[in-house]
Amino acid sequence: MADRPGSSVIPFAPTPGAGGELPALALQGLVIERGGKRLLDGLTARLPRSGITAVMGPNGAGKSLALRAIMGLIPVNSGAVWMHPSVAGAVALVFQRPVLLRRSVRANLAHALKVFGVPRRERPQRLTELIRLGGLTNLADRPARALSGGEQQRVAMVRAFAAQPRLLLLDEPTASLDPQHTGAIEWLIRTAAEGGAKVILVTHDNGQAHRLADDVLFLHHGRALEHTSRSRFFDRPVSAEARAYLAGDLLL
Amino acid sequence: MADRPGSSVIPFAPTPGAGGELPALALQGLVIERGGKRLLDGLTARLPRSGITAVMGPNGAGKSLALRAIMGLIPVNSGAVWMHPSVAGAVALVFQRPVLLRRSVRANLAHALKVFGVPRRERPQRLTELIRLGGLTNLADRPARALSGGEQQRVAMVRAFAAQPRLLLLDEPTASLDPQHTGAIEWLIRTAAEGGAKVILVTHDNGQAHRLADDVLFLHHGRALEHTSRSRFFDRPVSAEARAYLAGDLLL
Amino acid sequence: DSIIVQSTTSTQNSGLYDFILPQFQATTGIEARVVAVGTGQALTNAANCDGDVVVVHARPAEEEFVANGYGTERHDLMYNDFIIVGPSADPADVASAPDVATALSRIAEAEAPFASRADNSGTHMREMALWEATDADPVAASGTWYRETGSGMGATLNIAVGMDAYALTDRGTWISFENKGDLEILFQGDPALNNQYGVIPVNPEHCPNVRAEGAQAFTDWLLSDDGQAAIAAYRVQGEQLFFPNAQ
Amino acid sequence: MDPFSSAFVAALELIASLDPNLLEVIGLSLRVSLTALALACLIGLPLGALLAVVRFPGRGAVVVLVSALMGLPPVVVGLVVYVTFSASGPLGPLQLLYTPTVMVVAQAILVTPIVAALARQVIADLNVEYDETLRSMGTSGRMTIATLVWDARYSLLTAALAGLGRALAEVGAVMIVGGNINHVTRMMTTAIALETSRGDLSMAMALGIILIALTIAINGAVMAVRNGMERRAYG
Amino acid sequence: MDPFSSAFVAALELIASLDPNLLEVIGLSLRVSLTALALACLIGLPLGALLAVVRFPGRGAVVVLVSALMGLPPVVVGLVVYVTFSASGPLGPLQLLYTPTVMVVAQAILVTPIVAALARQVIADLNVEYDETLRSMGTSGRMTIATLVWDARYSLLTAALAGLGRALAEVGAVMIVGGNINHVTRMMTTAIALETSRGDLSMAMALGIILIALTIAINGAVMAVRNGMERRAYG
Ligand SMILES: Nc1ncnc2c1ncn2[C@@H]1O[C@H](COP(=O)(O)OP(=O)(O)OP(=O)(O)O)[C@@H](O)[C@H]1O
Ligand SMILES: Nc1ncnc2c1ncn2[C@@H]1O[C@H](COP(=O)(O)OP(=O)(O)OP(=O)(O)O)[C@@H](O)[C@H]1O
Ligand SMILES: [Mg+2]
Ligand SMILES: [Mg+2]
Repeated sequence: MADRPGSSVIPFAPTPGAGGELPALALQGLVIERGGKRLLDGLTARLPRSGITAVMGPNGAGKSLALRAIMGLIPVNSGAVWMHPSVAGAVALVFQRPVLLRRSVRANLAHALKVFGVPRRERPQRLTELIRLGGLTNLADRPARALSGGEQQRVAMVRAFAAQPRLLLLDEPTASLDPQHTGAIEWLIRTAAEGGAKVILVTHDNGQAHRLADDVLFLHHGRALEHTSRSRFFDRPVSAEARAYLAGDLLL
Repeated sequence: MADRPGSSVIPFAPTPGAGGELPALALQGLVIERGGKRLLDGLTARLPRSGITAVMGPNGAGKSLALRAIMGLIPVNSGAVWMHPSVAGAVALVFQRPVLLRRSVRANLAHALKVFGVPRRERPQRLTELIRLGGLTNLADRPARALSGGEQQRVAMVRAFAAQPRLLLLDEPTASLDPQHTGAIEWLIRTAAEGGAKVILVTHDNGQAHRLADDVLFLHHGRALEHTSRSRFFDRPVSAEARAYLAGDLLL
Repeated sequence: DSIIVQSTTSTQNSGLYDFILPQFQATTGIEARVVAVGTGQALTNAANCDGDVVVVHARPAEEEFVANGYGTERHDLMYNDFIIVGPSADPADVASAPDVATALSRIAEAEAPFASRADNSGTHMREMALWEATDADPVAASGTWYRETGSGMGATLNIAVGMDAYALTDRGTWISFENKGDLEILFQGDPALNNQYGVIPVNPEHCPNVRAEGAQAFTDWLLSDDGQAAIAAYRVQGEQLFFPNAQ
Repeated sequence: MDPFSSAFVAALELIASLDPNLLEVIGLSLRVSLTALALACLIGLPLGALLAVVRFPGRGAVVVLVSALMGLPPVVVGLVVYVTFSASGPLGPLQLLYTPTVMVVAQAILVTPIVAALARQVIADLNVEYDETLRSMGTSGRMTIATLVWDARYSLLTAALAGLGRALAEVGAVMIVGGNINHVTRMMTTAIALETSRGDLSMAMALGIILIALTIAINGAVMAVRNGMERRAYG
Repeated sequence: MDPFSSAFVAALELIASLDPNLLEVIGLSLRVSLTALALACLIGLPLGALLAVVRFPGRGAVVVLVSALMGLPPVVVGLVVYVTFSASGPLGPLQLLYTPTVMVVAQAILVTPIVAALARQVIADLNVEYDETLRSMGTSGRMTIATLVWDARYSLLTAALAGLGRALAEVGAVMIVGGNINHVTRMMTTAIALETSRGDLSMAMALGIILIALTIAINGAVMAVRNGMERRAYG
């Protein structure tokens, strides 16, 4: 509670990039320390106004932390987050390990619609739409927490869509999905991006990044080591760490 | 509590298979119903004595339920589970969404060693070994539940190894791992199988099944539709459902 | 060496024991531990052998206690008197009543609030005996003007203060009571209001565990000139609370 | 016959006789304690949720205070309420002293911190899981509290039952503010205290047995309803 | 001066004077209630964990019973303990009536169901998460309970504090079994009851204020230690 997403944004003015365009999101030297360890270590990045940005990097690189810092869910020790006015206030995050309420699938989605301020009379129709979108028709009246791993992930995904977000933060949204549902969710993500929403997609699936991403932000030990177009990242990575990551070497 | 794994095994005698070999595990018409739905619908299978069996199938097919039924964690409405005497009592399960105790990584593993009855003086050495095995050296003193998704999955994985299991049930153990750690964990799995442990591996990753599996059990709507060697499964699937699954079509 | 005294509350609440027991201990070396409860509970506890000596004020009950073989012998110890307290406005005009029966009758007629302990304590038993001598049937009016508090003397007085009610109380409790509020003594002096305290050692034949020697020493000391003088010397706000009358 | 058996026999006789006095006393006990509990939940559940969820300066101190007030001595609460509602007190003009209403007030004061402190813990434990999800959705404070209270409702029942137990068993406060007046403010516990001071221990224990039986019946009914609902919800 | 201010002044004076009588009474209160709480935790925590974890026939009934016994009336407990330890009762030969020991027994009886019922809820809630993991590891019953109690320890503190509150505030039971004997079994609450019946309401409230202050101090200390430990553990 307390801080709404975006409310902890510290106003710093990012300089316009190429073509005078302001970024969708700018991170300025984010530092998060816990127990004497620097978990985010001066993370700086400017994410383009539109399209899908893949965030990649080894386990523990700080990908999930960065998303939570962007949402204002965890206090940062220093640094700032800036959001483009067109996205601030319409941000949704799908967690790596989604938490569903102790209610039916339908009630979870209805709750989200209510929280997101959808007028009462529009809700039934939106609800039906969301259920269809997630392929949840047969599951709608099940207790949400009794669903299978992949089913829960789909519920969390469409719950985020209930907010009609302009900035969508997705933390490995297809990690437990079967290939069919992965395809369906990737279609949803692409559609959202084509509809103008900015998408930030954390993934370990190189194939997925290949299929979806416009640009790739590579994190390592809490820093952005590389931020470049998809094709450049996969074909000609600059940093030794990214090369090693893509080569599948252990980076411990 | 109450039932130890394997204790709910209903004695039915599986007939020896080809070459007179008894299976590692036999499932006989497992049925699980909840809220009027058949979640497992007469699941029958005989898993060979050794090697790695991949369990595949769409979200909600019943893969995780089957593993939990094998462990005796959930009551079945009918059917029976038989385990080869050489594995019964040495079974470990890594859950799809592992639950770590509210303690440090080290304390989690120490707790497991204690639970598994490792003599007190052997524990320090085994502990060091497990920490190394999971690549957890730098994380050993962190609170386990503050770890990243992939780090938690690795802790859960080596925790299962603390039991020195003869039958290892793995539910999407690399779903949130980066490619490097996926490689490391796959190496662990292969080593365990080569050491004589029977491995049952639920995965949505066709590549992983290709790399690791000896045979593939394909589940759909709570039934085993296909059980065959890896190469046959990927090259010449028999059932329409498996063909559709591999083709990436939606099966809703 | 110690003994347990099962006692009525008025003697404890008035501070009498705090005054005389140190003298008793100095003389005999025995520590007297006082459990102050209602007369009914005191006698029950003692009958259960959970006390060595009893100090109460309900003669019929005391005699029955001895007759049942629970106590060895009952002795008159001291007395004071009961009084009727009530709101200073005195709506039932109790103050001018010639005797206690009239006083109570006026309260009943005026249906003025009256707080009764209704707990089978010595005070309550006396109150019932006094009502007997009138035409009123207060218990039938219970819940209206007649309020059966089912509480100890102090609690009942607190209630009387809270609801501007009349109440019958012993003088010792009243003098030492600190929450008098608007209440004052409205009627006193009728011989029927005499309040006699007795002391009874518990019978060792009934209760083998009883510390009979200590109990006897306590009884003897209370009845002795020293004990009687100590009781007479106890004052609150200059007033004597208890009048020794051991035979 | 030993005292326990005679108390049991007395309890059975009392129940069998359907003594109207007994029914009156039971009725008042239930009415006062359930009303007090309802009030306590109305205040305590949101308060507990608030303390679990909202960070504000001095929150730690309030948590300690509420937790400590679980140990409010009934007699002290009784006295404070007595002084407040007595004719010479600030609320004297309401003339509520020695009425069931003021007994409800006293018990609500006693029970509210219990409900609030226990609810805080239950909801804080649930919020460890829900916190980031609800915050990421931009859930309002009011909605956060409503969501947590609703999803923790089965666990919160235990907090409410603890409060009910305290209210039904409590004697010190209602004795002082109610006065244990026969037919007006006599409850089970004050009746038990009275029988005790009269030395009628069997009767006191008999009433105690009836009160405990009543409490068990209420708890059993609540648990049965709860289990039924939980089963339906998680079918 | 109104009664509240005069009570406050009296409380301050009492504290300032460091009255040895007062210290004695406070000491006994702490000694009896903390010992009773320790006993109650020793029995109640494992019992609560057992009820949360182990399925056995009649478990539902036991859960209802324990939950209902949170509402044990102190006076009834006092009576039952009195009858048991009375010279004519089964444990009379121990000669413990009117000693602090028997007061501990009475309070432990009162507090154990509170600790057990609240612990059951806390541990059941945690076990929803831990159950399958622990069972899949073949964890023994004893180890399961130890694991759950340890991992729920911060939440269980609230259960213990609820029990402590009840013990420190309780008067009905200790009055009957302890007898409120000056210098022997007089505790804070029985002293308050005595001052109340003497009509010295200021003194009663002053003692009440001191008792509440004491309870707040204990709760504050416990919470401070707990927060410190929690911070160190999750640093
Ligand atoms: N509250 C915390 N206290 C201590 N360490 C933490 C905390 N939260 C996260 N960490 C650590 O910060 C690092 C980054 O965590 P994060 O979850 O962002 O990783 P990630 O890049 O998302 O990894 P994965 O691919 O495994 O999900 C990890 O090493 C993790 O252990
Ligand atoms: N306790 C339960 N009550 C009701 N339905 C349940 C329960 N547990 C599981 N299910 C349902 O049973 C089906 C099979 O679940 P299971 O977790 O085994 O799927 P899975 O094959 O592991 O899928 P995934 O690939 O998503 O992990 C799902 O549709 C799920 O919703
Ligand atoms: Mg992550
Ligand atoms: Mg699964």
